[in-house]
Amino acid sequence: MGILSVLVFLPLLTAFIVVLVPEQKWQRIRWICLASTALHLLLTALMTWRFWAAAGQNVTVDRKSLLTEVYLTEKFTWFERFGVDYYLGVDGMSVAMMILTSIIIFTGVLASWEVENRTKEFFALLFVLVTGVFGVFVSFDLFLFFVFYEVAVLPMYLLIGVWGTGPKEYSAMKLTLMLMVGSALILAGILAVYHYAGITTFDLIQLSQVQYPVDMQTWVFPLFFFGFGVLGALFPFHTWSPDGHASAPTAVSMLHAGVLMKLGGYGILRVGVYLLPEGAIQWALGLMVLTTINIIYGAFGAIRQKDLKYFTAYSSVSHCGFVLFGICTLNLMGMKGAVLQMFSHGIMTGLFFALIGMVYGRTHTRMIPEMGGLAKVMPWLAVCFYIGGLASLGLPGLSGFVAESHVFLGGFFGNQWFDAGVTRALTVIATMSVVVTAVYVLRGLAQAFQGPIVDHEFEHLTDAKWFEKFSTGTLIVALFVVGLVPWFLTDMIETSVYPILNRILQAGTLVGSN
Amino acid sequence: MAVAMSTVFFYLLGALALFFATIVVGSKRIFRGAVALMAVLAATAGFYFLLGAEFLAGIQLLVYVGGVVVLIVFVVMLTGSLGLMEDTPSFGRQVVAGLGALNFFLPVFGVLQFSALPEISHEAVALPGADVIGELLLNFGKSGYVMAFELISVLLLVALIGGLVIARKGGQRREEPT
Amino acid sequence: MIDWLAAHAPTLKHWLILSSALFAIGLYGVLARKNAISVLMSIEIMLNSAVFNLIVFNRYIAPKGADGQVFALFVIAVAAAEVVVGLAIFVTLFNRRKTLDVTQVAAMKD
Amino acid sequence: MEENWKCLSELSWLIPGLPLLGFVLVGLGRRWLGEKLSGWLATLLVGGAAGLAVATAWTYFGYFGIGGKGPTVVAWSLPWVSYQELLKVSVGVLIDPLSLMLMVVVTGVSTLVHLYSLGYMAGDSGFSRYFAFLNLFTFSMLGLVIAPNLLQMFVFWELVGASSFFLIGFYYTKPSAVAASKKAFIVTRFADLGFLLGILLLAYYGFLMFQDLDSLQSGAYTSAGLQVLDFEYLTSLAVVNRFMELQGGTVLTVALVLLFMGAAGKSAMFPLHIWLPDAMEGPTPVSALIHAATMVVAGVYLVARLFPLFAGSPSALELVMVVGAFTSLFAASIACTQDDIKRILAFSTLSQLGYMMLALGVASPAFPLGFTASTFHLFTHAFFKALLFLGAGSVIHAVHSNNIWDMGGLAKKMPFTHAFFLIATLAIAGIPPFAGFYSKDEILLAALTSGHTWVFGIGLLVAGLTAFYMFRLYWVTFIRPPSSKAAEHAHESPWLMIVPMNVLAILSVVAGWVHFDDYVNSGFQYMVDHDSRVPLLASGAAVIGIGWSAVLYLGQKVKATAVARAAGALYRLIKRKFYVDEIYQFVTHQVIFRFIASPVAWFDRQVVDGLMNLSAAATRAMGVGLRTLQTGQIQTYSLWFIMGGMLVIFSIWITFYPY
Repeated sequence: MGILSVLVFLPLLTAFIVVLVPEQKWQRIRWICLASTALHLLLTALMTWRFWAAAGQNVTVDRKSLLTEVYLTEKFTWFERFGVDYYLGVDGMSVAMMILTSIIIFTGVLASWEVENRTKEFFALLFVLVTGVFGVFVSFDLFLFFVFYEVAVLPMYLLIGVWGTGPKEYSAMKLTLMLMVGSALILAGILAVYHYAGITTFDLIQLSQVQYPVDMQTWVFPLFFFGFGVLGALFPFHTWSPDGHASAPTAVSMLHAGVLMKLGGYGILRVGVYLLPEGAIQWALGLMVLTTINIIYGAFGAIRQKDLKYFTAYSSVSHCGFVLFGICTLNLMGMKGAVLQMFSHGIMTGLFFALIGMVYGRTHTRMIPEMGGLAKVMPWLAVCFYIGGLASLGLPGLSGFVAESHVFLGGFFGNQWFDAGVTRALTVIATMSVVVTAVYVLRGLAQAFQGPIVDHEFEHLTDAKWFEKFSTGTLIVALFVVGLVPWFLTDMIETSVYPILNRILQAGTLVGSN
Repeated sequence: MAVAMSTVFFYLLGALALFFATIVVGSKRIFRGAVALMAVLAATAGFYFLLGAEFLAGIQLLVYVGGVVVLIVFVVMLTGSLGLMEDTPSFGRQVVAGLGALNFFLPVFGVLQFSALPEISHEAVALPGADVIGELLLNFGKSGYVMAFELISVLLLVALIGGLVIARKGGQRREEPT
Repeated sequence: MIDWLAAHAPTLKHWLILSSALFAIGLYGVLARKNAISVLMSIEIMLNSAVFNLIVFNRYIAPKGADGQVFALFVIAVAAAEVVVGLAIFVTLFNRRKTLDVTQVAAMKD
Repeated sequence: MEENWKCLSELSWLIPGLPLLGFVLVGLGRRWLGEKLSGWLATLLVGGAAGLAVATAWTYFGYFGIGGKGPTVVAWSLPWVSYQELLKVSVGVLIDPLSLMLMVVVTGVSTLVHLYSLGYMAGDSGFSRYFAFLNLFTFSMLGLVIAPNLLQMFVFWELVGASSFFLIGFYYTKPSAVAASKKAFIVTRFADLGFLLGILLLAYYGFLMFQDLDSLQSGAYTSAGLQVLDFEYLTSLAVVNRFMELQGGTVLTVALVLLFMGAAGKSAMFPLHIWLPDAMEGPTPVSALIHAATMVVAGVYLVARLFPLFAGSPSALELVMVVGAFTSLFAASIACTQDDIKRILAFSTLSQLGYMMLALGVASPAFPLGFTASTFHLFTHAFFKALLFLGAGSVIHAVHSNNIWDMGGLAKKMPFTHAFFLIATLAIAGIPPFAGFYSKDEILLAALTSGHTWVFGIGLLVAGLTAFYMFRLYWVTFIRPPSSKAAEHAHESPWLMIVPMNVLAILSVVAGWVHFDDYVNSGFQYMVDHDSRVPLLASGAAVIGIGWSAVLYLGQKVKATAVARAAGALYRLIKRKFYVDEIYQFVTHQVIFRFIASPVAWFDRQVVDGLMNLSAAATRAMGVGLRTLQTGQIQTYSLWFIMGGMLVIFSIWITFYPY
């Protein structure tokens, strides 16, 4: 039982323990959960350290490698006949994502400190979800990957349907159905890869050694891209996201927007682009147009939103567009930026949803026009909101800028297969979103927090409590750390992006530049 | 002679069985149906005799006629359906059910008509009796059924207990959510 | 007369047709009847015809063995168990709903 | 000397570091420190930075000598982001005369503004918050000034924008302040888009040519560890030459125009100037710091910093010149009609910034005087404009109104303020021997000698207009009889506000006496023949302006209203600031929000989501249709079962029947 298995199954164990706690002692549950997530955070730190200890030595070797170097591996045969293994491992990208997940779930537990309705079931499901998310990030066996992927997606239905607000059943159903359609595409893709590889294994690394026929790559790559893209809020399959996020309870929104949506980008990069580089080269330019629409469209969509959650959800669509856009550039900076943006957006949007939950818990409204002047009564929350907002509009020093500048540079530099004029034009359009983001963030926040207090009932509201401060504080520290010392993440991510990049380059020489 | 007798009995019992079976499914009175069912089952026991499976015939009489039907009659009484006149099923229902039954019967009949079935002597043969059956049931070997036998006994036990649990009055813990 | 009868002794086909006819009648009952007990009795007829088949095959295909009879025994035992449980359910059902009309009981619909 | 220099250059990171420390300490510990202490702590830390900056400048010039173009030293650097090979960006401290000059100005003015604020903001509920933001701003501005590469500049450029956003919106319960801060941020953000795109262009082409150039220079760039975005690389002669060849210089021109868009946004050049007048909603010392001395000159600084590149593209320089000249005239004309004291100063700032841009625009490798003139004017302007704002703050503090027509007669009530304000007014009007005269003179000279006679003409006109509106302000505020109760009962501000003004007043006089060219120059060789007509014309224009304003505003009856009435529509046009704000309002709200954002939101809900829901509804309808089969009755199910089962069996039998 290696550290990765522990990390994956610790949440599941927590879920079991939570289920065993008697109903009346529900206050105990949150302490158990907090302890578990804190332990999880520590273990993740330990894991990161061990990863660096192992990976730090051959960073330079990795640059030319076609093969993703997997560390801390655990491999057991599961179904020998089909070549399914229980194969866990990490590379730089997954470590980054795991750190993100650990932080988000830790703060998420704090943010849902006051869930009183069926606490037990809530936390149990939440932790099952976390197991799924974690599993996806560490599995290097496609079958296992898919299993965890489903585990991550399904509890969402219950979490939103039971603990949500507003038209929760509708949102939950919509979300689940759309994600299921995505899963179906992914499954088809995985089976196609399995079939064409003909080596009876689901091992991702071994599968990556196979030269797939170009025709097959041409039709399988979109399966992966759109399948994962649904989860990554790809236009026009993003519509589940505003409704889903708006209806979900705080911790679920945090986890969903913060981590689960990242599975989309992660999957495209890890499975789609890595296994099918030629397909990626053929499709990426067209998809880049779609993702540019994503970015701009989400930003403009956010301007007109009145509900804070819809507002954040649309901004998420825009920001997740950067992830997909970065991937579509098919170069080092773009893909690195995509992963960075996943991390950055995860933290940022986690912060936003946590804050929205806290504000909603006080004002009992999420409508921006009904707020106003809240900075006077809840300075802490207002400051946090502003920091989050500034990160979201890409202020340097916070994480958003590092990621976005990577993506912009990546898009502008383009690659040798695509027409430079087109990629550049798309990048220019994408950069416009920076302004639009500033417009909607500032408008929204100014209306909600600045100006005179609109509703006199708000005058005696209280500021954040200790656990809320702790939760938001942690996220803000993370935002700053990524913004100020990004090399901590970029170096890690770079090691895992190089093999993908090298495979694309190799495939590119086979395809011939067009 | 014996062959001729079996022919006679076959048609006689067959007619009886079919007749009573139609009563079972067609009679308005449930009690009458139960009695007709007894007749059908008894006729079947007769068939077994004709086929030379005397042991099975005995079992049939014991378990079905003596057990199941009696049980049904009990339940009929328990539920106060003794004199109950069941509504005649609507014409549509009868037609649909008839079509369903015909849908089964006609293909099977056709298949049997057009299949070349093995022709085996019509001489009356005595099938292996209770001794062989008993040995088979308790045989641990490859051709034995001891496992299934055990499972069946467990099943019966479960059914017994389950029947008790379901039917007992105190079992109504929660109100029916109607 | 006797010869004629002997010449028309029931063959495997006849037995099978008889049993399937019984089965069809039982099926009609299952589909048509509304009273749960009647349905159960129809099911008994169907089961019975199935047992019947087993014996017929034992007699005509493998008269040396007793496997068909053993199977038949099993089916009878299972049928008995089924009747017990089914009837217990009917009793409970009757106690709750005061009816045994299966068309009134449609909890599976929603 | 060398040891001093070594030591100071190693400590140079402290110059921005101290204000950052102040921000962190005051920002996090303001409850704990208390108001007084946090204010003084912030002031002291910035003061320390100022001392350090002055000391560094002193030793720099002492060590490297004056007269020529001082060397560029990257005194300290730390790797920050590595995008890819050759695009590794580090955070560092670049020391050269230009950055030193601005460092001194920024820290100096910032310290004085801090001091002044201790008096001005006393009793405000957000006292420590104010100082935290002030420190943050100082830090960001210093980070911008010392940036050794374009990206660091952009980073701090944004931070400056953000911190000014907080400072303008300091009175966050006041809707107009909130709107102004939003406007300032969004307008500059829009301009920064150009900056960003310019960086992308320079990065891309700089990256492409790095290898070739490096081999030409026999590996000099690589061995120096230069990265593509470093100023040292971008402004090196080989790179500039290569850029000039690249596609006939189009790439360079486009990139520079984009960069200039960023510069114009921060420096509030037409048509991106609209945020600056509104930004006066912030506390007045903030205006003195941000909108006079520091942030707004960032655009000028950017162009000056990249001057070797700009020198490679005459059309880009031409744009700089035209925009600068137009803005200076445009803003000066508006300033003549405004009634709000701070807005007058704001438009005057716009006009002076246009002046600096104009000077940069007329500069070229052959006539580089404009470069020095521009930076010189930047230097002097910082002092007297800060002084003007602080003086205005002092007045507002006393009168509690921004409208100049509420004031009057303050010369007797507030003698110190009056004296300092007069000095600053004379300086900005360009009367010798005050600082403004020298720098303005140099700008006009540069325009004339480089052959841009019409620019010279505009410059002269603006000089006259400047003197006119500044003295209009002066007459109405200080000399005319008091026109309100508050003005009658006004009294002098506390010493904490007087002292900084005093310092600035001295600087406003003496700053012009420096022979600036010895310290800051573009490095291009040139000869200048001093034309004695220029100073005469310039001061003549100023005197005419002063005289005219005295005629119009000093009499018993204000004759200006008659003039205004006579001008009619033209006056209204100018008074309404040429309706630029209204146009923007129309474009943003009526066009962008109504015709893009709202339709997008509608489209998303109705069309995209509608399609999704339609497919869901179709599935659902199918489900409902199938649901009628689900009667919940076992008999129906068994019927289906039998039918299906028979179908299967029968088809199997048909298939496998051995005919």
